[in-house]
Amino acid sequence: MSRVVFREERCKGCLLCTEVCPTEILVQSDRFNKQGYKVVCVKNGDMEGCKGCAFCAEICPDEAIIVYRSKKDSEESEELEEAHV
Amino acid sequence: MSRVVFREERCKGCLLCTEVCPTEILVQSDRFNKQGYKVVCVKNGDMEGCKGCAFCAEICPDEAIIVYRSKKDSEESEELEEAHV
Amino acid sequence: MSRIFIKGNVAISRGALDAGCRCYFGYPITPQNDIPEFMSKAMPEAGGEFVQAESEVAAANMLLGAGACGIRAMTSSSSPGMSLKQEAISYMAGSELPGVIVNMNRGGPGLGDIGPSQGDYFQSVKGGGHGDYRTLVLAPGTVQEAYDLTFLAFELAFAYRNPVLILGDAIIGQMQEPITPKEPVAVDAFEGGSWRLEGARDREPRILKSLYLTDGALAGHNLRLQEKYARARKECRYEEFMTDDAELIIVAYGSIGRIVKSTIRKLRKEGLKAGLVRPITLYPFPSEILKSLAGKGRKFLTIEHNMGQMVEDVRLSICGLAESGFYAQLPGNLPTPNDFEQPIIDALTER
Amino acid sequence: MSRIFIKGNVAISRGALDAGCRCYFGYPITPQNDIPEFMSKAMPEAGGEFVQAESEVAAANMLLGAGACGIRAMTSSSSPGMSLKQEAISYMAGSELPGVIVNMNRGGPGLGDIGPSQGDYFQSVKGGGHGDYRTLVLAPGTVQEAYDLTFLAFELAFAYRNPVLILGDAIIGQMQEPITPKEPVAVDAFEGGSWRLEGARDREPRILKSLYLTDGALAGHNLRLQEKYARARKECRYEEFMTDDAELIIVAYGSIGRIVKSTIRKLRKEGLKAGLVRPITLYPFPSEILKSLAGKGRKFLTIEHNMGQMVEDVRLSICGLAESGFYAQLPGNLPTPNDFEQPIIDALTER
Amino acid sequence: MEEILAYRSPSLLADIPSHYCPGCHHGTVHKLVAQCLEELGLGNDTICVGSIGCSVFIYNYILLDTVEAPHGRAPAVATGVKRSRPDKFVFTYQGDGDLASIGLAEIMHAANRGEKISVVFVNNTVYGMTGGQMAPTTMIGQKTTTCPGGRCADREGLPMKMAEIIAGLGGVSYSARVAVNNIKNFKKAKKALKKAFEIQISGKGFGFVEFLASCPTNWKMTSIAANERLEKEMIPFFPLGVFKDTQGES
Amino acid sequence: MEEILAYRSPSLLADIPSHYCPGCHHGTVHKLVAQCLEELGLGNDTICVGSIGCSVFIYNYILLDTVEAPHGRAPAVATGVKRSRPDKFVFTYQGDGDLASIGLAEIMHAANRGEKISVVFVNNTVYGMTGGQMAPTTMIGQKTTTCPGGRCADREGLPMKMAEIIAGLGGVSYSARVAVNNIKNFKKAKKALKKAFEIQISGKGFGFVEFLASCPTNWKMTSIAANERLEKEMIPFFPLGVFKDTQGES
Amino acid sequence: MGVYNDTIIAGFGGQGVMLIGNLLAYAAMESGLNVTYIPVYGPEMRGGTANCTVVISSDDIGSPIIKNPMSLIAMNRPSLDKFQPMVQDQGTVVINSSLVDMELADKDRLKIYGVPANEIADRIGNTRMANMVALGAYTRAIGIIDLEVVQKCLEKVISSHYSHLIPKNAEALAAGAEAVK
Amino acid sequence: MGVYNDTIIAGFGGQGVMLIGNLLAYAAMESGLNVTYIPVYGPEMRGGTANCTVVISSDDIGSPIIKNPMSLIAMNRPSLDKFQPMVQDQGTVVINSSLVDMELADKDRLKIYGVPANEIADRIGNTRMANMVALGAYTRAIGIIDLEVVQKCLEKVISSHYSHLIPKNAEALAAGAEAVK
Ligand SMILES: Cc1ncc(C[n+]2csc(CCOP(=O)(O)OP(=O)(O)O)c2C)c(N)n1
Ligand SMILES: Cc1ncc(C[n+]2csc(CCOP(=O)(O)OP(=O)(O)O)c2C)c(N)n1
Ligand code: SF4
Ligand code: SF4
Ligand code: SF4
Ligand code: SF4
Ligand code: SF4
Ligand code: SF4
Ligand SMILES: [Mg+2]
Ligand SMILES: [Mg+2]
Repeated sequence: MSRVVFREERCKGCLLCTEVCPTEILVQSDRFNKQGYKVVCVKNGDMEGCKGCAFCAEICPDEAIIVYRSKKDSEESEELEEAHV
Repeated sequence: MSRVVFREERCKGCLLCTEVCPTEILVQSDRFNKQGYKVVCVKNGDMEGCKGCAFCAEICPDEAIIVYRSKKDSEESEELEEAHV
Repeated sequence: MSRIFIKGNVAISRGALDAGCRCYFGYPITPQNDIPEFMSKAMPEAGGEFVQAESEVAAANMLLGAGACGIRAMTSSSSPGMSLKQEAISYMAGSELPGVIVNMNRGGPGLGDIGPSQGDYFQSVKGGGHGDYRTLVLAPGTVQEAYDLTFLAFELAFAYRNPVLILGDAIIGQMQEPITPKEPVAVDAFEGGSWRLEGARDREPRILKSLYLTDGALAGHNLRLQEKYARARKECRYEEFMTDDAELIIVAYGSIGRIVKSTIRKLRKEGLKAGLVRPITLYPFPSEILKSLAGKGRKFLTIEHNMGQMVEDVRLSICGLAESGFYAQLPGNLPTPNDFEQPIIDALTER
Repeated sequence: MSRIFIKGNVAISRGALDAGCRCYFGYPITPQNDIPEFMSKAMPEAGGEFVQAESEVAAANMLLGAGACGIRAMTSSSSPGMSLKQEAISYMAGSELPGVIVNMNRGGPGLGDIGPSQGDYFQSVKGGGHGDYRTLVLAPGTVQEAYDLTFLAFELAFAYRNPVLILGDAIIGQMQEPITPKEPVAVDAFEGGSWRLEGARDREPRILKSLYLTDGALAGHNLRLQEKYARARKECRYEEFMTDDAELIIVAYGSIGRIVKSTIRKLRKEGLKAGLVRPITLYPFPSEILKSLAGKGRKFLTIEHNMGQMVEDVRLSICGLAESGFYAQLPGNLPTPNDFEQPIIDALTER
Repeated sequence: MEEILAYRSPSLLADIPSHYCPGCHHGTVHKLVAQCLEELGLGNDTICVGSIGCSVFIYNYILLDTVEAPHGRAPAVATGVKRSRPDKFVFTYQGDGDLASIGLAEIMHAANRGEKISVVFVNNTVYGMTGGQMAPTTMIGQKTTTCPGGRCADREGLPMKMAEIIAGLGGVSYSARVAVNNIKNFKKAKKALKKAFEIQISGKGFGFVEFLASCPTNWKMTSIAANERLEKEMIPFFPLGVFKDTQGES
Repeated sequence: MEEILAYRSPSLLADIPSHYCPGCHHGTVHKLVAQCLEELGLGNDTICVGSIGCSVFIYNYILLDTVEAPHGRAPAVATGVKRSRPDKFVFTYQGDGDLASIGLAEIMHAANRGEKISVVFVNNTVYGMTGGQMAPTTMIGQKTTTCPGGRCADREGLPMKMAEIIAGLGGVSYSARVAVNNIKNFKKAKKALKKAFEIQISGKGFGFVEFLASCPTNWKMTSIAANERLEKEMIPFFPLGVFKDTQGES
Repeated sequence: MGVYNDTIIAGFGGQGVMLIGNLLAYAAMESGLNVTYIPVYGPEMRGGTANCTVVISSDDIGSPIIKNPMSLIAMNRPSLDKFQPMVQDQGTVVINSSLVDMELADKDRLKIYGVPANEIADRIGNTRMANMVALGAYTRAIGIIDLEVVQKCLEKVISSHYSHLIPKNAEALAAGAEAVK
Repeated sequence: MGVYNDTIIAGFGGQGVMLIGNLLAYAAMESGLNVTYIPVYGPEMRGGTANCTVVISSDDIGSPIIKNPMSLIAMNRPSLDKFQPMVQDQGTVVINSSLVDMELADKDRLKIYGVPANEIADRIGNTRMANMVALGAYTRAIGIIDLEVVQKCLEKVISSHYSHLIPKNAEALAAGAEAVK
């Protein structure tokens, strides 16, 4: 299973990542970080849907997301990648 | 007979008028004016060829030419005019 | 009229509007953006024109054009933008065109910061542009004065056919105070009627220019300009505060002048005899009063929010009669009354 | 080296070339066009770059870019064009970037004329741009000096990481004199190696900027700049001529300084005891020598080809010790030695 | 014998000799400006914005209320003038160094804003007044005092085609390029200039006319050779024509 | 379970929080610049010319030798830099106020001369840093603090299409407009930027990439609404694409 | 002796500290006093911290900028950290205890009023009115301006577009005042 | 006492007055003297009158600009009109009598040398060398510089492109000198 990790102190809660996630698993949390922003999170903490495509990390203006891609997802995400080039 | 009169003190001898005269009667003279320019004149003083078209006066950057058009030339010069518009 | 509570920047904008300004040309820059923002609404509403120019260079030249038409017009900017306006200001002075130019001085040099500073004194007063010319320079110390001096600026600009500068800073521009506005001016439709451009109907064409090439022409022109500047000496304005019995005269202008006043009040309570001369016109500079105070044996301390600029004019004024110390409030640091206590005490007690 | 007979403008160009200048950026303006014209051939031939910039604003900013790379580079202009360079000069000073800027001063204000003038003294010396900064200002009085001071300008620019101005006028630029050129400098390829930009290979990135926003940063920066300017006081240069027994000290710079010399020679023959101090560096200004001469009870007369600018620095220098008269050679009029006879005689004999 | 005056100098032209060099087209363009203003009856209501270049003395020759703009800034000055006096006819007269080099931002933005002014642009491919330095319109290969080896595309870029660039901007109502090197072009030039002026009168917006012009002095040619160069070298690169005419006819 | 790092922040990006507002595209464009420089191996040999705008602190975020240009003058500064060090990679990073308004003459002339530099142009239709005033690229109808009633074509002219204007100039080798509002555009943007950079490396000349960008703060929108506006309003007026590519492929 | 007080009001960008600074200044003006208000603005006109200074006096006001204020409203932790040490001895400090650990308050040196502004505002209807709660508390604590005048001035600082929110804001002011009784 | 002379050389734009001014200056330099040369240039760098000033001295030269010169070369009428009154008493004036009515010369006050420079030049081959004729005359009249040095310096002021014209120009110089004998 691929997964994302948020560097919460960096997140500004812009939610741009939520828009590019092909499986729409990213949503706003209730948590404020030290800067006072409401950070993003994975819906219900359920990482199941993550494809490891890293679109969220790429689009994030604040380098707040780390994406670990599982071996299994690697192929599929390459396809996704292709689709966008 | 149409005719041209030069305001010699204004002429700078650029000879641009000589280029636009349809009957090519304008040439450089041997005379210098007070400013030190060799002024233009009518070839051999022969005004015969002048159509009174006033092209010379129009093109002259220094307003150095006065053109008197004879009644007789009026029609023809209108044609010339047309040809250039 | 009843009091209103407004920012210095807005006071200048309203002052201009009420003084009959009908064209504003500007380019955004902190800390004076309230002015173009106000004017972008106010000018069209008043039947005038607001143009956001492509640059400060363009804005100043638009002002030149409006001045040539005898229209009350204004531009405003802050330090880096002012540097870009210098060529046009020199042309306006050389062509004897009226116009009001506001500089909300920020910290420099270069990009510096956006905080208050008085680092543009030399540029404003000695002329940052080329050639021998002068702009009249008005330096408000309160929001009310910012409003009032804007009125005055338009009057002087037309009376002397010369650009007039309003030199504030980020403090004057950003602070809010209650002010009492005046009755708006109904500008005479014939203002500038004897020289402004409007098409040469039934008269000789008018030429507004600064080029003087024939033998002696530029010399004569410069002499005439100097005579005008000499005439303008009578517009000199300043505030005196507790100078009567003062042993030490502080000279400070604008926001610093006003802050120093707090310090003086405090020190007076402790029995220290300091007084203040706050130049309101920086050009013409109030040399006379300083000279006469110097003649009475007072000591001087100039305080500026820069590294030492007006102090030269102070020294030139009191030359030979007294020395003038200088205290620099460093640009980049915000000034408070406390900052000036020790320097004033030192100046009072030394020797 | 053997003598060559060249124009002042060409002397500056050759001086720059021989001093290792390898980038020139300029925009045409009379009376300094010989400089870009010379450079348009000389730079490419020397393996350098010549760019005719789209404007003086652009030229000055190209200079800023070259300075940031630690390259010896120059721009030149005349009065109106100088006004346009002020923002960039303030940025260069604020960012501590070297560069040489030539101003062949012409008559102003505005378009003025194209004859000689010293109307840009204030702009050059007090800083026409915004904020508290200084440029070093060198004022040649002969063609040889124009050449030599251009060498010096590059040295100082790099020694102090600061823009250096060469302030001439239409006389210095247009006159031809024999000069002896020097051995061309082989510029150290590592000049500026400790700060210039060249890609952050194996080190921390370098940032050349003038923005200082954090608390106290701009204040500290301004203090450092002032310390640098204080250090630069030792670069002060001037020429003394027959001051030993002089009753009257004339202070005059550049072409006027040299012309006054003729007048003094003539008056000396008639037994009149006048002497000359000709500042060669206008900033730092030679205050010390003036002060010491004032201490010896000499009278002073400042002569400038403007309406009175350097005279302020003279008065500040000798403050309290002597008064300094002023004679204005009006901009627009060509100065000749005869013009100065009467003013000098008057100054010598009055009182 | 009956005869009529076949050509009359426009009365807006001062009857004094000009400082222009022999054969310089500035004189001819002045004449056209004066003619068009006169024919449109604008002389009494015109404000001329002069510029810095050989035409700096325009106010000595064309009898109009005139303000002198700093080098390159005529469009900004004209903006200030027109905004102050929208009831007046306002035009600028600018050279190629003035308009296309130092004043490029000002002309582009005045055009883009659609300022209701007319611009007379005299492109002679050099800085005339200052002695023949390279201009943005200098032709490839042309030698000037600051490109002594001839302008080179690689080093200095291509000559800028201002009439086309201006035509591409939003606020522009009319943009044309004309010449006065022969009678045919002269007559067309007059038509174009009048059109540009009429567009301002009708409140339409920005009108721009680029005149290809000769500078015999700095081209180091006789006036006649200069005229020929204009025809043979300039026109092929800088085509004559109307590049924008929002009134439809072109 | 085996896993790999699917995304790595470019090492040229400093690992510190930025001052940009939430959702501001400057951050995304910075990332692309850092990525492309890194992938082309240019980090060690690059000189960045910053400008004045919200991106003024670029040197805090992208770890490069950097010089700060006065507002609008980055192309002139970059000209000075590149002429001094033709062996270095030089790019400017400029906003729309900076590049299209005050600095229009400088960008046009650097482009026309064909300076061998790359230009990263961030068009967010407002003056971000100074609080949202009108820019030359502000859309018709868009309200800003200096066009409170919305930009009006008649008064303020049409938004300027810089990628097209630049493409029309002689010295330009590459000009494109891109966006980073979704992944598809993001990937294309990266390709275009890399192309522009490669053109400099190959010594070809001037490369220009216009990024349509959002400024949620001054648009007074959420980041997501801003992204939508970009797609729905900006792209139709400012079409994405390559407007010039002298290397043929586009 | 006349009336004099100066205050720094500080918090996050979005907490509305400028608004209450302005409101306080209007109230002082309406009360016939002299007043200056000055914001401190960063180049980032977005996010980060914000603060303003209000000086109220029956005399002319010299400086609008104060290094050691007589009072402080600290809406968040960084504001307290930065400004509490600057407040004059025996000065008045209103702290938004919803966001700030009251342990940090310098109770020995200063008159401290901890007010759970966010909670109180939330209770009234909207956390965003925490600023009004704090100002209400401050007004009562300082005691030189009537709460009613402050409430009356709401209409000057709240744009007509949002005038329907005035009653709620007035309520928040009152609740704040109540909280320090 | 050392050598000193100053001269204004004036004429129409095309008459080459700058060239002979330059040539004279070079010759002075070659003769081991100090020298300054300064043109007066108009904004019209085209047509109109032109003049330059050359100062030659064995001492340092103070001013390159002279109001009352010791000598004058007047190549045309306007130049004589303008500068003759400024020449010092007993000064030397070379007048191009081809273009100037010699009646105008102030023979009482000045040493006048009328030289039909155009005619002489024409005779040698080209009217355009009238300037050289005048300079030749001047050199002889003043007598502080050898004609040969002037001739030798022709190569410094005539571009290599036109070097074939040097002998003719030297001839013109000599003819001018001859004319004042
Ligand atoms: C700020 C400034 N820079 C430079 C100049 C010098 N200057 C005067 S005219 C001119 C260029 C003229 O060329 P152009 O505009 O093509 O007009 P032309 O003389 O060719 O008709 C220049 C550079 C100036 N007067 N002001
Ligand atoms: C000469 C000068 N004029 C004005 C300013 C003020 N200023 C700073 S940034 C800016 C505009 C920024 O807008 P833009 O270039 O679009 O960049 P953004 O912030 O939108 O990214 C202005 C006008 C300045 N610093 N210098
Ligand atoms: S894009 Fe980045 S900053 Fe924005 S919500 Fe997602 S993780 Fe946070
Ligand atoms: S890596 Fe892809 S699938 Fe996983 S959270 Fe990010 S965008 Fe969604
Ligand atoms: S009027 Fe016509 S025909 Fe007569 S001279 Fe002039 S151009 Fe020739
Ligand atoms: S065009 Fe005019 S100036 Fe030229 S030669 Fe003919 S008459 Fe003379
Ligand atoms: S220099 Fe050229 S443009 Fe200027 S007047 Fe002479 S010919 Fe005309
Ligand atoms: S103001 Fe706009 S451009 Fe600037 S950081 Fe915020 S969102 Fe970005
Ligand atoms: Mg030209
Ligand atoms: Mg922007």
